[in-house]
Amino acid sequence: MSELLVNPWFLGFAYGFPLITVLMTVGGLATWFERRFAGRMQNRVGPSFVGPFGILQVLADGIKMMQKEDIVPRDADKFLFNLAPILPVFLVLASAATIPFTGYWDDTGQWQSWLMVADLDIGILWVLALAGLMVFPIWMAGWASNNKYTLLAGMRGVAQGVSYEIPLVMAALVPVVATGTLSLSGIVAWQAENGWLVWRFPIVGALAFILFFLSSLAEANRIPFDIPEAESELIGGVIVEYTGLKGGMFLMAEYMHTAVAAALAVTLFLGGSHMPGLSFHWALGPIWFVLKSGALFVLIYWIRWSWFRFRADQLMELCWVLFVPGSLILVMLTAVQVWVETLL
Amino acid sequence: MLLQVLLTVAAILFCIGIYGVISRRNAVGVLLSLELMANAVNLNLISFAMFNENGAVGQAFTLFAIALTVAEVVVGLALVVLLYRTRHNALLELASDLKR
Amino acid sequence: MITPMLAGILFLSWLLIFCAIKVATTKNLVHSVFWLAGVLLLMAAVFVILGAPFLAGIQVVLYTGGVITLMLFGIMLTQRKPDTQVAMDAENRGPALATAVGMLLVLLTAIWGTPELATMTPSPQMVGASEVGKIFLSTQLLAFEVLSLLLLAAMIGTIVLVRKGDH
Amino acid sequence: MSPLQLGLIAVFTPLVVATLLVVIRPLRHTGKPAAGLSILGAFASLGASVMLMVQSLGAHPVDVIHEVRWLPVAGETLATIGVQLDGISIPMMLVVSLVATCVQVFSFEYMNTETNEDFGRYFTWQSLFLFTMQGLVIAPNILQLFICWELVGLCSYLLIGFYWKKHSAGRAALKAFWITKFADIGLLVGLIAQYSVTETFGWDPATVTALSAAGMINVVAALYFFAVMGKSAQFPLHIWLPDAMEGPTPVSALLHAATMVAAGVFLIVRAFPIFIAAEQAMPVISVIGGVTAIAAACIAVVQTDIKKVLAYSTCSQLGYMVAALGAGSLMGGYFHLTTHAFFKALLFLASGSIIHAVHSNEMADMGGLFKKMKVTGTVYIIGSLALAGLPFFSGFYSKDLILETLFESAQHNPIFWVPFIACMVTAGLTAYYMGRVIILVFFGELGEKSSHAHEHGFAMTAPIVFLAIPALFAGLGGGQLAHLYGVHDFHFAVVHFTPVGIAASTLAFGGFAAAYAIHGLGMAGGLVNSLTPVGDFIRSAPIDRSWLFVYRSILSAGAQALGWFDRYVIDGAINAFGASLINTGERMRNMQTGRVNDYMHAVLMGILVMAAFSQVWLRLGA
Repeated sequence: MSELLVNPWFLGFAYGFPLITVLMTVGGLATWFERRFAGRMQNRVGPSFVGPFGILQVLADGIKMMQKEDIVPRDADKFLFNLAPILPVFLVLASAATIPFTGYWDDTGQWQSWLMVADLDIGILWVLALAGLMVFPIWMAGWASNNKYTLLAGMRGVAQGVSYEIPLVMAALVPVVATGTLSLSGIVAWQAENGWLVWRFPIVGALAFILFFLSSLAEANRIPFDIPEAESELIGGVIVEYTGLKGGMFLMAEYMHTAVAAALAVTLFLGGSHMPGLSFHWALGPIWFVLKSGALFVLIYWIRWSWFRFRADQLMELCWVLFVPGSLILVMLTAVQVWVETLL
Repeated sequence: MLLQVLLTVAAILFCIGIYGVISRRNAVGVLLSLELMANAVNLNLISFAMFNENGAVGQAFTLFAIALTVAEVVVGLALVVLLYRTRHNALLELASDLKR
Repeated sequence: MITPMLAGILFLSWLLIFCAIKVATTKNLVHSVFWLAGVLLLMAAVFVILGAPFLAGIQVVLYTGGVITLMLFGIMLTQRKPDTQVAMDAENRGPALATAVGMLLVLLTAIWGTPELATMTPSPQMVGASEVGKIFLSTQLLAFEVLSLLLLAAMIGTIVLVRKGDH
Repeated sequence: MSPLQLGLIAVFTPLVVATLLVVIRPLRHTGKPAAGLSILGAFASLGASVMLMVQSLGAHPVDVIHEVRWLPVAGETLATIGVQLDGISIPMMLVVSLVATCVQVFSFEYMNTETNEDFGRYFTWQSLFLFTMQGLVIAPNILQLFICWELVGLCSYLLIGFYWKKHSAGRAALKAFWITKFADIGLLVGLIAQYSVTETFGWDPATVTALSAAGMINVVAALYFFAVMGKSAQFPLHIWLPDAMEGPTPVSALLHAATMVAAGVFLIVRAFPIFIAAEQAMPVISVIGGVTAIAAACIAVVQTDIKKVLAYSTCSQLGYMVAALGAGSLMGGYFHLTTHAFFKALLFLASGSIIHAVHSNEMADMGGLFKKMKVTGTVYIIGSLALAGLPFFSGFYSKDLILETLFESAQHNPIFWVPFIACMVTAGLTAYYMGRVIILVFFGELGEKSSHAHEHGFAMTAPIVFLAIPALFAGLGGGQLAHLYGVHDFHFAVVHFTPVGIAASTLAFGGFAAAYAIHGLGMAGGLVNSLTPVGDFIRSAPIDRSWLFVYRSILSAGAQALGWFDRYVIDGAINAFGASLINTGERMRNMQTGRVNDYMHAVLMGILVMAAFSQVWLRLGA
């Protein structure tokens, strides 16, 4: 039994399917949650008729979506047009595969991260690589729809994606430099043993966390970085031409992306499933993990409904003038602190 | 056997790249085929590295090669953009001023 | 003898070659780019099988994430939609094919005519990021620094090339 | 400190200073601080040289050779560079650094009307000059000597052309540069000849033996001497020296006393083993020296420019040295080189002081200056007496030695009568023209420009007063110098009377008397006037003109012939070749489609051919 539990293939399959289910469900529930949340913030009710607290609204919406006609524009590039909605879901799920959802102190006092589909040695590289691929579906959808609005949105999306990937990678390098490992489980274990990175590296860690978080928002095209959508100018961004299930998959992927971004930020900077003093059993791990990433998730929606949207040029300026040099400086400062600590 | 298979695959990729480089009219298309060739070279490099005691050095050099290719693509695309600006198209036969 | 490794590589090889042919021959340039993305990802998979996961990650980040995105940018900036179909040059195809096949023949002669290659076996260990990193900062430091200089030069050169107002 | 360290300090301190001044522009442009730095460097060099001299006069004479490999060729070493500190180089180092220090201190005040930039530039070249000359002196082989030799030439070019905005100064600098370069061809060819025969650049006995065995010794010595003729301004290559007066006067002092022209004589001294073995070349050298001595003295007699008198006087004295060396007397030539350095530097600096006071070079503008400038006048007269070789001044001992040597040589080889007689006559002429200068400048009526003249500040008087000491007494060190040079058959006596010495002294007194009679008392004015055409004839202009004639008739004719050959034969061939290229290009241009794909195709086909060839070659060859 124990042998089976540490077999990566078994874990991958035994855990992969539930993970996909859970993430899909989270993606669905997130729509309901957001509408309720937004309702509260705007002093209205939100969906409340279907099911208890309107929670079955998700189901109703899903059924409605599936019934819609699947329209492909006449001049569209059909191959890419159909490929575009599938990719983001796939990429988001794949990047969730390396996140350890729980962990515990074993008998020898070592932290053991557990419950992940694949414990890659290069986990962080994997996640960042997939984040880099996230611009593809945006571009595909924008180009393939053969619509000037989607094309503009696609260009903006790609520009924003490649730009914010740099501070994202740099900010993610801070934990790598600090912990000396590329593996996500290793980073969590280090944080469990040495303290969470937000305060273990006093100001640098917190700033890196903020940078990572904001860059993730930009990668996930969330407000205040949702220029590619920009309902007011681009009538909804690259998904304008998508109907029914395909459009739904885009939206779904976006919600899941948000959730995964929150989970990643927690993993890298907030100690993952570790909670000081309360991590004596592995079954407690998911609770802390969900609590922490849930808080970030809520924060994202909070920002979304209370913040405004940047203009495209302001967005790029923020990235290249503040984020990129800032993140570079942060990496250097981290290296300096690591070096100083080796001296002490 | 394994190494020979790898090298053969690399050779085939390289030759497909050659075909593309010669026959593409579009500058971006030529760059794409060049990428194919570069990747074939990388595959060769990494194959030899992995059949050798000193795999890490081979990997390091593959990384160098990747970085070089990236630099090449960046400059190449800048040239394509320049070509487009002056000729309003990216077809390579438009850039034949030296013949005149 | 077919080992799992060989089987995996053979399987990936067919996909690789298929994608590569698509890259070089597809009429639609945009599709060509995505076929190239396929080639690069498959190549990363081959790297993983060969025991170089770090390199595979870099391959995806730099090539697929960076180069392909750049290519897409290049297409967006320089192509009008109808132009993407004008990709091949009819009168050149025959000679191009001849050269490519000739080169392939020579290479195959070299590869399969060298018996030493057949007996070589892969060394078993995986090479992770830390070993490569150590090499960068020890024996290959000069090359590393020169490379960084080259990248800087490429960056500056690109900016100079595409800067507006000079033309 | 060890001798080697001292030697390196003496050589490299000026280099460090010069490098700093060259590289750090703002420092150079500060003027006075830059000059101060340069003077400090010169003093450091001087101090090290003095300590070396003291050490080598002690119980254990310094004899150090330290060489480092240079130009390694296929495992062997083509050459070495290094330091040779012995009795030959150390006195010269002392002389060079002493004169250079005095000149730099003097210049500090003399040049103070320049802008800060020019001031800094001047001292930069001064420091560089000191370094190159010291490097030449310590050279352990002819290759290093040659390198420093050329650098010395460069530095003198820079300093002669210091007032480069003045057309004549630029011309003079170029003339000096080209004529010495022309002569340096001899040194270069000689070097190559020596190396090809002996595979060494040294002057050790083994090398000399090898050269003699190959029958090349006379050729090599003659080639080296050709360079010496240029550098040390021997007849007929002396024509650059008077023009070099275009430089600032302290530069003339440096050039004439210790650096540029001394380098030539020093080459003979340094490579004396080679020269002494060249038995056929030596008399020629001596004769050329004697001819130079008398010809330059004749010219000096009629000069009206105070500096030009001294310039020709230098020429003449260098002729003495060369004549002595040609007669095989190392002691005579080298001794005179050192004493001459002191009094000639003194004379130039003092005349610089005078020029600075009256703002003119012409002796006609001067007169009666002794009352105005007592210190300068006194030291000038001391220097003149030393130059004229009056008994018990430093010049007396060295010049006497030369004359006696020549007289002795003439007993064995009658050809030496030529230099001997020339030098005897020159002794009288020297006294005459120096006496003329003294009388015209310091006595008689006040010239119109000299009425406002006055003595200068400390920086200008101190060096000349200081230089007067060795000008008076350096001759007394003859014994020690002989010991240092390794000349053992020389017996020094403070008071000695030989027929030749008495004759020379008598001639010198006679010269002064004649000068006083002609210029002081105004006697025989007609005689002098009748001599003017002769003076005009032997002045440098005809020689310049003959050089020009040679240049125009021979070189120009040759050049025209070559020009015709170049224009019609070579150009024609090249044009034909070019036309055929164009023709071929016209036919081949159709290969160039202008399409990138085709070019790439060509490249790849090339690679294919190479790869295929390698495979075929590999498989068929193996």
